[in-house]
Amino acid sequence: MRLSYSPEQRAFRAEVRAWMAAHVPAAPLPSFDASRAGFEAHRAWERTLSEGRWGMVTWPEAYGGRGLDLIRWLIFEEEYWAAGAPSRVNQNGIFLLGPTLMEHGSAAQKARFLPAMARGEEIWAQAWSEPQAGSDLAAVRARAVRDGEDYRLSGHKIWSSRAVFADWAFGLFRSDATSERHHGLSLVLFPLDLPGVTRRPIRQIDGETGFAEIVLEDVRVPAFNRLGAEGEGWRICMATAGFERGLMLRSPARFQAAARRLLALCARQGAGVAAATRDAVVEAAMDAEAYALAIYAAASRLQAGGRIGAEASLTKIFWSEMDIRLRRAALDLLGPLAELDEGEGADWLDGWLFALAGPVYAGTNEIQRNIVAERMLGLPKG
Amino acid sequence: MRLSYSPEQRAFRAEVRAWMAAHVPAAPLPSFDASRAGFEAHRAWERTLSEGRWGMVTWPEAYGGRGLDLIRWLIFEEEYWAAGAPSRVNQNGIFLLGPTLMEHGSAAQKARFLPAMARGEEIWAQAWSEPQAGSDLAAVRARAVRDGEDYRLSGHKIWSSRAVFADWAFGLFRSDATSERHHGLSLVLFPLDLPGVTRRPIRQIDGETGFAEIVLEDVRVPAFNRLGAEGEGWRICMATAGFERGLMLRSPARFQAAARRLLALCARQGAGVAAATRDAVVEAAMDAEAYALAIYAAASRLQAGGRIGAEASLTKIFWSEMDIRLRRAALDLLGPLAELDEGEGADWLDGWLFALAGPVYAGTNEIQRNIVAERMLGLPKG
Amino acid sequence: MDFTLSEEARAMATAVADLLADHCPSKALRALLARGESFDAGRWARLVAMGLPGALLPEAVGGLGLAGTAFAPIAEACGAALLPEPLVETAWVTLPLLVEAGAGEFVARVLAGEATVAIVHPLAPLALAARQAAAIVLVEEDRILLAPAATARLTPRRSIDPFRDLALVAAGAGTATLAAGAAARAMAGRAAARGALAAAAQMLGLGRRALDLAVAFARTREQFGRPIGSYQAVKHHLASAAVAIELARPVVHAAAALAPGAGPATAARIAHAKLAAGRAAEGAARAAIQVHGAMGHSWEVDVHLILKRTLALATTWGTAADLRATAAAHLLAALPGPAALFPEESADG
Amino acid sequence: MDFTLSEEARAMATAVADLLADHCPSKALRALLARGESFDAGRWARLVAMGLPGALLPEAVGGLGLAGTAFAPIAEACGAALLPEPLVETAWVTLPLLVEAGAGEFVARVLAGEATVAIVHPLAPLALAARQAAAIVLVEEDRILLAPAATARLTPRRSIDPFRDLALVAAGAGTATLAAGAAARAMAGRAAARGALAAAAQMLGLGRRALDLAVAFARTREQFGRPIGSYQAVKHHLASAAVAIELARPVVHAAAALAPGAGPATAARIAHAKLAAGRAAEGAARAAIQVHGAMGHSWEVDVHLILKRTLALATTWGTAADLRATAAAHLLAALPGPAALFPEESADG
Repeated sequence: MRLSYSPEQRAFRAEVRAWMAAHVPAAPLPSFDASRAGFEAHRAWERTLSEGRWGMVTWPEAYGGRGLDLIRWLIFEEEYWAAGAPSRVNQNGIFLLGPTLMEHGSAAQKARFLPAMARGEEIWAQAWSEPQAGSDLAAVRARAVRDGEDYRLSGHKIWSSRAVFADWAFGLFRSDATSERHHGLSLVLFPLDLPGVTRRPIRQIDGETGFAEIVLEDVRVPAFNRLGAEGEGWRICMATAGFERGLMLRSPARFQAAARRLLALCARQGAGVAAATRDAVVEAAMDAEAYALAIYAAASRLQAGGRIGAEASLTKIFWSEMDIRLRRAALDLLGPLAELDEGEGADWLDGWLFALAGPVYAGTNEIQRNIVAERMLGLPKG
Repeated sequence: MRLSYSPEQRAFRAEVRAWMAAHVPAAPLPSFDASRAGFEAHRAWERTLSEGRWGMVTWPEAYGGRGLDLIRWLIFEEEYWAAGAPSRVNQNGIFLLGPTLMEHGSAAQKARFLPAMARGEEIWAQAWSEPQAGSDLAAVRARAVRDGEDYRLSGHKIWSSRAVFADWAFGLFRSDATSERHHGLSLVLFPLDLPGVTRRPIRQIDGETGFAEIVLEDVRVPAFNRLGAEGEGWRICMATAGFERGLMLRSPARFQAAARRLLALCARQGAGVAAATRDAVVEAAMDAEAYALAIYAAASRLQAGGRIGAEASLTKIFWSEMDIRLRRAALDLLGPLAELDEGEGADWLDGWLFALAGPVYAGTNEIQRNIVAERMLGLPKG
Repeated sequence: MDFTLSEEARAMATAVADLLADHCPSKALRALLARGESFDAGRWARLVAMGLPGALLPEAVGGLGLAGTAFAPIAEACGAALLPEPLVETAWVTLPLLVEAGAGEFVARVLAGEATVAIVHPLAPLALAARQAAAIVLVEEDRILLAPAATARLTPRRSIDPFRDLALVAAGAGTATLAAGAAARAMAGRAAARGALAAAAQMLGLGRRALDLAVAFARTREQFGRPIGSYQAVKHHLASAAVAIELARPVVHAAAALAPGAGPATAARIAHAKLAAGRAAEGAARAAIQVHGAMGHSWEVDVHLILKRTLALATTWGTAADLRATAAAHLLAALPGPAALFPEESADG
Repeated sequence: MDFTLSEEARAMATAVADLLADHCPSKALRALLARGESFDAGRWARLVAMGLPGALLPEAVGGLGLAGTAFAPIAEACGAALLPEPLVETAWVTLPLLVEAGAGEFVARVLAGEATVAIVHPLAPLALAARQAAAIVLVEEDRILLAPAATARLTPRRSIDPFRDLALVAAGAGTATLAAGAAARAMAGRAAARGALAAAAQMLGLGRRALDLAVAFARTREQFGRPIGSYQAVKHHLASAAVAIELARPVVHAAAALAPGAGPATAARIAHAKLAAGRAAEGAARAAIQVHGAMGHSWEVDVHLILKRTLALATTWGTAADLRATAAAHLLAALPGPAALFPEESADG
């Protein structure tokens, strides 16, 4: 165990810091979920990142990355969030689909999709849920009917993040009409501007449209767009595709940066802060550190040849609940002005509302607790 | 709504206070679960109470009570606990069995059992659980075989509180050998000194023996000892026998008295108390008040002709969780001496350990939450 | 000692709930929002016609003379309905203050439905619905002013609750001083206590509404082939929310029975009521969001409106930290004895 | 940067766990209690034979020279085994303090198994296992003393943990002053930090043990015709306990990597470690009690022993309030930057 950075790691940090200082937009970009302009501003930022080869530092150089290890990814993220750099509009692509493509895609698929993803030329939406399939992801009804070299897609997807403005989406389709539950599903990628694709924005709790419904009516895509073998979609999606799928979903650096802003807000208010509020602030900051330490430890184990299993459920429960406490502590600090959706307060309010979704998305915390209980602790199903 | 005491209620309070001041033992009695001597000292206290007609103020005068209403019972309890009077060794009798006897017993049964209970001549143990029937109370295996005018009881009861030293016990027995679950059960009362009754003390977490196992081997009792009709035991036990069964189990005054001691401990420590600890103390004191107010409200509704249903589950969840926070706050106040099982600290430690049993006994809080969800909120069973 | 609601109070609360069911359903709220508004004059007129803005005023000045305990269920109903108009604040805080301060003429105009009035207080520093108001009561450190809206400068501020039209207020010409010095401070203290009560009672209703929505959803929404409400995790979330709400209600009712400003025991009980109701409402809103899953984060389901109103009410008229300090000051000094559950402080105490 | 345990450290921790499995099973603990004792000389001799009391001392003075990170899993194993003998305190707190204070001769006797030593510190004011000890280190406000047991007056105090033999200590004749003034204060501070680490690592083990017992019980105990571990409520209790434990462990390991007393960032991390481990252990113990039902309140099931040890460790060597204040002082002053997760304070900082 050596819990200090090497000179090379320090140099890397300095390089990231310098680049960010030179490139991060001075003013925050408009939200990518609120308008096309905001979306395109974030796409431009993805391009800028990609030009600096900072899009995905862990990806191979051939796909626009730097082939770096996970510790450096953590260092990169720390500097990225500390610099106040924009949220990643292409996170569905680079964190969710990218690693799966890397593991299960053909050479031709990788060449087709990964570089365009890295350069922000194609921004991805996810299309996991259907109206009757929320936590029960296997209750897929959307169909992919084979027709020569193509599939014809039909069905109804919902809660597709980024789908209002994104270029492409990926989702599970029932390619075997006689199958049930998680059998006979295929993972298919499809452009969102094809004939037969209708997108209906869903207005969220914060008034923005980060989600959409996608209705597919006989949409024709080449079989090339199927990732992995036909009928293997469930296995491919559920297999933990290493660190990225399991742990990159919420970068610890994002919470550490939020904790730093929270501490600063508390420190600025000085001695007037009630002790209970101060304690909540400090607890939240410690929790953010705990999550970061857990991820450093997991990254170290992975680099030493370990694997990540139900551990990802464990950390997901922790960060999602911590995030709510962290944002709520800020609202306590803001006191009778906490409801103001303006200025600094607005960021905390938005963060709080978004945090409240944390225990729901990416598998509800109820499902995650079942997973921890059954797969880590060995309790019986039931 | 009139939230103040009438002159008569004030006078009653004064009367209780004066009697308690004159009669409550100056030094605490030794525990009734630790030794025969302690048990008998508490029996003597029950006798003293009964001589003052303070045993059960709500019972009819014919059975040793005063026929008072529930508000006066609450006032009585406030003064009882504030005076530091002893815990009630016969609580299984007066709070659990008594109301059921009052409702379902024959005149002869009432005359036989209630006055002796009120005078402390017969102290009661409960015998609900069996080794395979904890939360699942209907999984009763103990049998009552009819034999002429008698029943022959056999089986194994466990976690019988007070059974080490008590005189009598009550429990459910399968009187129909072919029945299953909650059918075919009868509620039978039996003396603990009969041939064939073996009691094995169970040592508790605090080192005392508040519980026992009871093994019954062909124990003969008259059919007179059956309460209610044969096979009706489950219905009789589960029916909420009004306020006593539903809400008397944990008198609010007990928590209010504990909260007062907690506040005093905190106040004595003065400005040195950490704000978070002070907040925990104050929250606990407020919770004790909330519980008391809820019980006053329930008592008022009952007196106005209302009924208590799943509400008892709701308040049970609240008091049992509040009790733990209350005792734990005291341990926070005691700091590095909290582990000392001596002097004032010992009371708080004992209280804490006992409180930890609160979410378990009288129906686990998991069961209670099921009841609230299904019976109050109307969520589906499953 | 009688801790049940009188027949009359129950009937009144039912009448208000019925009116709100007809005139403040979710659809009406959505329509108001769509028009970019947050005050429905027609609905306000109906509330005025029932005499509700003057519910807590003595009959001598044209009020209904209701006790706080009788108004609490009405305020709860207003909270549950997400009523956008500031009825509860007007009835429980602003008009009683104006009556105390001798502004009877202006009160009469409000009761007649000719005017509305907003309030600014150190614990609620932004006026609610000031744009509609004929005047704004400004409670300052040491004085109480009545500022005509015509000359006041309003700077709009945006609340997370789309129905809370907030503004910073600077008084202009024609502003009258209603009280100053010790009298003003005492009135300000009573107004703070009334504001906390108003918020507490509304939050109780918000919590109940959140719970009702979640229960209805959990009974019908199926996952893995059965209603999600049959899963123990969902049941226990909602049962815990019910416990918090049902144990907060008696505290709110007991607090509403007291004379605001009567003394430290009263102040502690009112603080307790707002703390308990706020925690219950926020917990219920969060449970409802969790149970609704992704639906809970959509604009079209009302749960987020409940959450936002709750946040606003929880942080104005006393933050949790303020309230805990108030309760602590009394409880640690008084060590309340066995008869102290129902404080009997004189209204001047 | 490498956050994995070395092969050697892993092997050492396994060896200790094996030894404890053989020599500190529940049965042995129960037998000790039945004899009215809380110190097993035979077991201590085995621990001494492995060199464990000197685990953290430099090899130059006869220690094993282990790093804190290598000793943390050993301490965790001792916690999990409910080891009654004060090995962790001796190795992590008392002997390092004696070495610092130049009491090398006495240290050698402890390492040789000829003597044991107890400690009193403002944060742990009662000496543990002082009756066996040859001497007691008394850390006072401004000086550090070594009191021979022969002349010290011990007043036994009763802990809720039946294995914690506590005593108030008054030094007698022959007491030596090891340090005074600023040097003593610095040593006392480092001892406090080491004490917090020792408690934190043991509590991790206690939490894990509680969870293991609860899981084993929940897998076999049936109610309503199926194992209670198949009920979602039980699953979720235990999953929450697992989350707290697994997220506390990296904090404890990161804290153990630091030089106690190195500076405010180190102090904050150590405080965090004890807070997180304490919360996790107490939560797991309570979950285990709840899952065990009535069995959890019986003397014969080990859960109560875990709960009691946890309470003792949670309240000595810094209460939660102390620890939060320590963390707050650093975090609010430093607003740690993006590179600050692994503090690099000099040992003299």
